[in-house]
Amino acid sequence: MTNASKATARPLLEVQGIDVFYGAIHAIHGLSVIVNEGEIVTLIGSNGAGKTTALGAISRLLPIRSGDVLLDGRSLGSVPPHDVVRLGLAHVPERRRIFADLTVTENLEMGAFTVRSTADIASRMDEMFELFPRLAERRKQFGGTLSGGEQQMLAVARALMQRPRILLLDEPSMGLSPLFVERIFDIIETINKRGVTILLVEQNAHMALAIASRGYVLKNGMIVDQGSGARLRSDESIQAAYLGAH
Amino acid sequence: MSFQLALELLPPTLADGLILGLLYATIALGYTMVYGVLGLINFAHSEIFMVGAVVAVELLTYVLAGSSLHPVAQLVLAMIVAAAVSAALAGLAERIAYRPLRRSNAPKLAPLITAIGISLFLQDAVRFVESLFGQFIRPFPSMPFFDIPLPLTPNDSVPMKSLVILIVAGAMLAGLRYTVNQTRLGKAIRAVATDRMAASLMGIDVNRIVMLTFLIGGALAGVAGTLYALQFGRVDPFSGFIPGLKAFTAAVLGGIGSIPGAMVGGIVLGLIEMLIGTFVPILTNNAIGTEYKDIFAFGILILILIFKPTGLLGRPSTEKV
Amino acid sequence: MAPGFPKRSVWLIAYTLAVTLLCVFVFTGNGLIDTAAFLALLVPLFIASDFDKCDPRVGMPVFAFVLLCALPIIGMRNTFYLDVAIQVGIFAVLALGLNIVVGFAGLLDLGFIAFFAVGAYLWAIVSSPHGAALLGVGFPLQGDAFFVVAVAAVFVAAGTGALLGLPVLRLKGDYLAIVTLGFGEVIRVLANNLDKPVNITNGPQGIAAIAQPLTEVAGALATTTAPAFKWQALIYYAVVLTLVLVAVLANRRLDSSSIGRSWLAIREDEIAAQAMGIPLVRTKLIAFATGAAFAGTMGVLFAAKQTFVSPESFDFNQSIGVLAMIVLGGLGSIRGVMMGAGLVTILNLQVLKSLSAGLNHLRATGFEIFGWSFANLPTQFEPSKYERLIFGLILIAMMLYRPRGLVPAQRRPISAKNAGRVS
Amino acid sequence: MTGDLLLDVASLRKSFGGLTAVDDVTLQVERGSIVSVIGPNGAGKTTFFNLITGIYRPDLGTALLDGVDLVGLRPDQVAAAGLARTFQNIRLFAGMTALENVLVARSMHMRSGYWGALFHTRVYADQERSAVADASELLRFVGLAERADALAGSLAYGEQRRLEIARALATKPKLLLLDEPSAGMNPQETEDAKALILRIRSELGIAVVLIEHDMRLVMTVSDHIVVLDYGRKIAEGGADDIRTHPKVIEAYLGRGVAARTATPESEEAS
Amino acid sequence: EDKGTIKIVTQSPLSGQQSVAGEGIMLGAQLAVAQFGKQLTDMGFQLSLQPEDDQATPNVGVANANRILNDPAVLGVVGHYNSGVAIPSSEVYAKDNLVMVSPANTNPAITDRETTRAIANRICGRDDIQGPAGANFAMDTLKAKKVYIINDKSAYGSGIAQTFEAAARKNGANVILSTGMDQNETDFSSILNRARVDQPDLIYYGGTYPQGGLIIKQMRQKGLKAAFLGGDGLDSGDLQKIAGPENMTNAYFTTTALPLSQMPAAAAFAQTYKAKFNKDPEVYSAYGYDSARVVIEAIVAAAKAKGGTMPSRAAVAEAVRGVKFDGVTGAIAFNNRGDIASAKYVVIEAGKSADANKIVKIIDVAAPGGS
Ligand SMILES: Nc1ncnc2c1ncn2[C@@H]1O[C@H](COP(=O)(O)OP(=O)(O)OP(=O)(O)O)[C@@H](O)[C@H]1O
Ligand SMILES: Nc1ncnc2c1ncn2[C@@H]1O[C@H](COP(=O)(O)OP(=O)(O)OP(=O)(O)O)[C@@H](O)[C@H]1O
Ligand SMILES: CC(C)C[C@H](N)C(=O)O
Ligand SMILES: [Mg+2]
Ligand SMILES: [Mg+2]
Repeated sequence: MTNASKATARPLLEVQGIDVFYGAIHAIHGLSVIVNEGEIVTLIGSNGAGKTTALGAISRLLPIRSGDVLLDGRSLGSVPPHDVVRLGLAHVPERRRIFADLTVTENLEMGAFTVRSTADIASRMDEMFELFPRLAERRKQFGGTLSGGEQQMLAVARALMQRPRILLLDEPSMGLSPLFVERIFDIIETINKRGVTILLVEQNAHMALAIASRGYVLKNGMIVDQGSGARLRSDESIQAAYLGAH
Repeated sequence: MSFQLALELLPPTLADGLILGLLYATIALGYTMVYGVLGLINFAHSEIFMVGAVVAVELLTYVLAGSSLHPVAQLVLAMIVAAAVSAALAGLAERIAYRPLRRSNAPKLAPLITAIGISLFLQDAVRFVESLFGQFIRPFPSMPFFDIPLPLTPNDSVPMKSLVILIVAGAMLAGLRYTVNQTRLGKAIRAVATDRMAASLMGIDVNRIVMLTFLIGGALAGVAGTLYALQFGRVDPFSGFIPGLKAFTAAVLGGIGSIPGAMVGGIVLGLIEMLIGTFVPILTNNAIGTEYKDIFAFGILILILIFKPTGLLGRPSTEKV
Repeated sequence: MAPGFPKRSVWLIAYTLAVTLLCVFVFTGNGLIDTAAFLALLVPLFIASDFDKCDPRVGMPVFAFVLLCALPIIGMRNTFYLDVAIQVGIFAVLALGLNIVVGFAGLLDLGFIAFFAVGAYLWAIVSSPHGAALLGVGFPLQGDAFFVVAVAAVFVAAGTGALLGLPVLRLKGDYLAIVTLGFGEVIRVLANNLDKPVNITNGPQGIAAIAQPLTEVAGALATTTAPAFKWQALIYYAVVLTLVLVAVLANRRLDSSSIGRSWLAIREDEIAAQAMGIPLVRTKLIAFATGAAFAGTMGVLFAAKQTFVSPESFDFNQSIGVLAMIVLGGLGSIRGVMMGAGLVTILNLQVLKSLSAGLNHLRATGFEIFGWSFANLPTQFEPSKYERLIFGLILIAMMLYRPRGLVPAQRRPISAKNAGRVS
Repeated sequence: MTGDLLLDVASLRKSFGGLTAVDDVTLQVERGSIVSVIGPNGAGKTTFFNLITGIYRPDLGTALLDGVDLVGLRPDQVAAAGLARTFQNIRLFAGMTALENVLVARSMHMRSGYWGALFHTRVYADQERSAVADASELLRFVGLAERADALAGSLAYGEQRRLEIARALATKPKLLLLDEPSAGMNPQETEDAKALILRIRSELGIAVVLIEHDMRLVMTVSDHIVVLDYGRKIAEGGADDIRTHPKVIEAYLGRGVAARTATPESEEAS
Repeated sequence: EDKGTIKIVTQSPLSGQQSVAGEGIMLGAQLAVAQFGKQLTDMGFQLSLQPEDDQATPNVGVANANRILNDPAVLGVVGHYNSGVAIPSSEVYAKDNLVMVSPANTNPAITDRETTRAIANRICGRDDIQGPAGANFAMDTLKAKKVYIINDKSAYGSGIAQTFEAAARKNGANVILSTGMDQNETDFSSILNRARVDQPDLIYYGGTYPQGGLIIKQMRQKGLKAAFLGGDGLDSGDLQKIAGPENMTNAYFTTTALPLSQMPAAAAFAQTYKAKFNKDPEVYSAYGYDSARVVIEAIVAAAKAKGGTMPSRAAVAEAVRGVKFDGVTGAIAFNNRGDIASAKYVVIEAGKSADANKIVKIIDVAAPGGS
């Protein structure tokens, strides 16, 4: 199921030895990650390993103490957070962060904030409603009153509205029904096939490793292992630690 | 009270109440927009309003007085400059006193203190500058055009200025409503208001939007200041306080953060104040005088909030458990 | 805590003694030198009260020495400093009361001074000739009834707080703020207007000739160098000191108790707090009433000390002033809140005044700097006219410099050992 | 179902505007049992919790906990009646330490709160000490002993989930409602969560109602499973009934999951 | 030789809306110190004037008073502007017999309280005469029957309005409305709309000129032709500026101060004032000037009585009651309660500008109750 073969070797995102702190707490130690154009790369690790922190640092939500993040060879160090989107990087954050006081439609419009053509926005929105029919049913509802899973769909859809080149996903399957978990992984693969590079953080490590070309294993803010999805999936110690007893 | 008396008093009272309410509404918008975006009560807004009023009066008195421009043109010119100055000041306040606090993750109330600091500073700074040129209590120059009576009822009239205020304030409010509901800017403002971090993830420059919010609110305050001076005839460095307080009250009454709410709240408050000020002494045969109008106004406010805890037009929070 | 006495302690003690002696011998009456000396005496208070950095075995005695010895001695030489200390004390207790409401429970109260007014008018009415005319036989109460009324004020103010709180505490955040603001204004306007039809508050004229407690004692102690009014001030100082102590104790104990945690929980997340079994309105009401009780008691003291109350003393700016103290000091931090109260009060009463008096002096004497004489200062630059402008700038600067307050609040980890054991 | 009825919910209904989020749902929980509520996203599961915990008021229906009518009670009264819960979107007191979070939930059981604290009575001090001891014990129970003094907001997502459970347990409930406790946990951690849920029943004797999308967890711990779709109950029964129930597969599980969770593990649940 | 420092303090609002008047008092006092201080410096004392800002707020005034009280060099206070501030502050001065000479406080309570009997003095008139004087004028000269009374809810404004109302009712006036209107309000339309129906003959205002001017302006703009009358709070050159000259018809006020232009000694005063401060004197500048002079004269007398050494505060307070001179504002001498022995009460018809003010009537009345 891997599409590693499809990936060109050109690195789209390069994380070069970054350190991230929360006050005095050293949450990420010299993290280096490379995501090549067209790849799906996954970060796995237990609770508190630093996955969310890593994504936050990449999309410039969190300050980096040292090290650098390159997008397409260009350092993001001096790019203000809101301009990262314009460079083609979208981030579906932990806890979804949807706009509670805006309707589903408005939330999606916000996702396409950088787009000016209304026709373009409309067509993208139709596309999203197709991918997430549940959202279509809830168009006029305020984001804040959606069910947990509906919010999760909205968060993903909103990021996709940006038509990013690279998408950072923080636990996109969280709170989704089993049927929809499968669906969301299908969606991830689909958009990846359409050329979107993906950096995926998932607790559902089984499925994440199944669709990923490569994976990194994070522990206490450090990378302790990396390799192809298939290799990691079959690694016994990883199975024991992250994939459950069997 | 005779029915006849009430009939005679009602039209001018409503007219004056409406004008007062529109002024409150225009100021209240500045509070509500900043509140909506930052959750911050910008207590310095009343002084920003005051500066606008002072600037307009100065211009009309010393610069435009001799010109051959039509009084309305003079007023509009003064208003534009006042709006610009007030907007600049509001922007400056945001840049100097609020933004640094946001960055350092200060508690929600911290900007309240810098706001008070700005208020005190502006009051005395304006007093200083004004007293360099004479007294700091500034009367609105006499412009007979604005006093031309317009018939309201067969035996009652309102001055021209009431019409002018109605039109200008009404237009400002309508324009703002359009901007916030229909434009990209408006959408960005609403996004920033709900979740700053998420807005930034959408590619919205949060600081820029916040700044724009202050600029718009400041400009409205400048306009309101000009109209206020026109209506009541006097400004001084301390005349921002009361209207500011009232406008803030109006914003809450309407539902803080809600733009139509600020408008409705302002108008309701203006009407309540005027009606109570006029009719309560009559109804109680002077036992309760006009001085009680604030008690009634706040009493009504409290009642409304008890039954409608998020103000007249404020939506209940959409947070889902 | 440090095991031995660190070297800093020696310095602290030496400094305290030196400044005290200097104050006692150098004090001239008024002016910049005295202000500086007085401020220098406050430094040990600041250091000694920080038990994290300063060994309490040294800190406590130094603290007690300054409050119980040095300040009273200096205060008797110049009662203004006693008066400053009393004012600081009054505002410190007010701030501690508001701290419970805003700092602990997170309820923004913009009309806090109303409860202060309730206490002040309570004492004013029962102990003045004006009140006697209103209440009839048995009034006015003698000055010594002060202590009884002060205790009664705790309940009267708490009751007022509860009465207001009951309908409005369901309101969220800033809606509550505006309602309390309105309530504060209502109380002030009532005080200003209740001179007719029945004259209760004497309206804008205010109530004068309010009785003071323990006047016989002050009278008996009077000598030519220390006239009765100085002893009276000392009595107030003692009363205030006691009340501050009580207030601090109450704040600390409540903060670290289950009710304190409930307040914090409500502040953090009302829904979750409720789901964990915390009754929302009742818990908020307790905060509101407790804060009000603090203010009410201080109101009684304020009225007695001023011997005059009028509505102007209780306007919105006063409420904002107390709020400024607690935010400036550090919301929720007891030590910070008290420092905020001290800082704002001393700044306003003394530092700014001394500054403008100093500048004025320079002007009067024609002091020259770089060949430019202060005598040329135009009247627009009259320094005493710009105290509030400078105060405004100081507020901004301090907040920018210390956004979380002078002494930011810190959650202290509770360990099984020190649980339930707060002094 | 036999035995001792703890929670008895009948014909519960709630609409939001035109949408009926919970439609005539009936549910019974026996003392000492673990019941799961599953269903597609937006089926009304969380709303169901909100209805019986006093967050929303049902339009119709009754809910009795041990004979106490829960309808119309405030959330704190519901908690006092012995019903505790966690939230799908974690709602911790972020600025308080983990230990304090748990202690807050103990307030309800502390007498002599206000005056005791003010006058520092012996009873109060003893209570406070035992509360801290209990709370620490609960933190140990969920595996957060080391994080006792960390601010709740600084914990990682999975840790926060466990802290929420500890906090809910501190109210000494008869019945615990868990809304997706394993969301954000990897399979290994989910195993731990499963063990935790079982220990809540076996060691603390507390019955549990579980909302969960992780079928492996649901199928292995539940005595009884209720399935909602569009607010209505479409199926209920034991794990095996549900796994094979065509409507459930259609609306919720999908064929893949149904197949994957078909391993005979359900014995573990007992 | 140096016999020590003597300070005279002025307490008046130096910030806030009333700071114009407050500054006038302070500058007047400064001029007096400059002109008459020589007597003291010649005796070997250092003399200085210490201006204090009471912010027109009782709390601030009292706090200042406490500070001043503890500066032994301070022997006298010139102040305040607002009766509401002077009353509580003088309670503090009385604790240590520090004398207060008020340039402007007309409220009866200033000198009527037992507690401050020894130290409170004023060189202006009293509202229990000024109010009735206004009422008499309104009834007799203006022939007003239907009357509106508004006060600004300050100690001063409500006090004078009360005395006016009582006297007016006694004279048979029909008081249709008597109401307060907070001093910060700028919108009088709720009252004036009603006046358009009631058509009173007179609107009386107990308050100060910033609002008084506005009432006149808003009255005339609403087409109300009724007479307007107020007390000394309206006595300011800015009244006309705020009301607008075109609106200044049928407007009067009573005051206890002759217009400067009418005072013989005032021309020279105004000239030196202007030369020194580069601005025209305010109405109360001359009163600040004379008040400070009272204090200086009293200190001189007390010092002389003590053989040229530093006098005690009590002695200065006592000496004030013996001071007599012809000041800019008229003959200065006190009765045993601290009231000026004989005050002038002047009714003025306000003109299009302050210079066009016309004196309608001058009444000389001895303060009641004193001797
Ligand atoms: N705001 C914060 N303040 C302090 N520490 C934090 C903060 N947020 C996270 N941490 C700490 O940083 C570390 C990494 O947390 P992070 O949220 O990145 O983990 P994660 O891998 O995403 O875990 P999960 O799977 O539970 O989401 C954890 O130890 C956490 O306690
Ligand atoms: N306050 C509300 N206002 C309007 N609609 C609401 C509100 N609360 C819930 N809903 C709607 O009711 C339906 C049920 O929501 P609920 O949160 O109970 O779903 P759920 O079964 O918990 O789903 P999930 O598994 O995704 O968490 C959803 O469609 C949701 O959008
Ligand atoms: C000038 C006036 C406003 C002062 C007034 N006579 C008073 O006693 O307060
Ligand atoms: Mg995470
Ligand atoms: Mg749910």
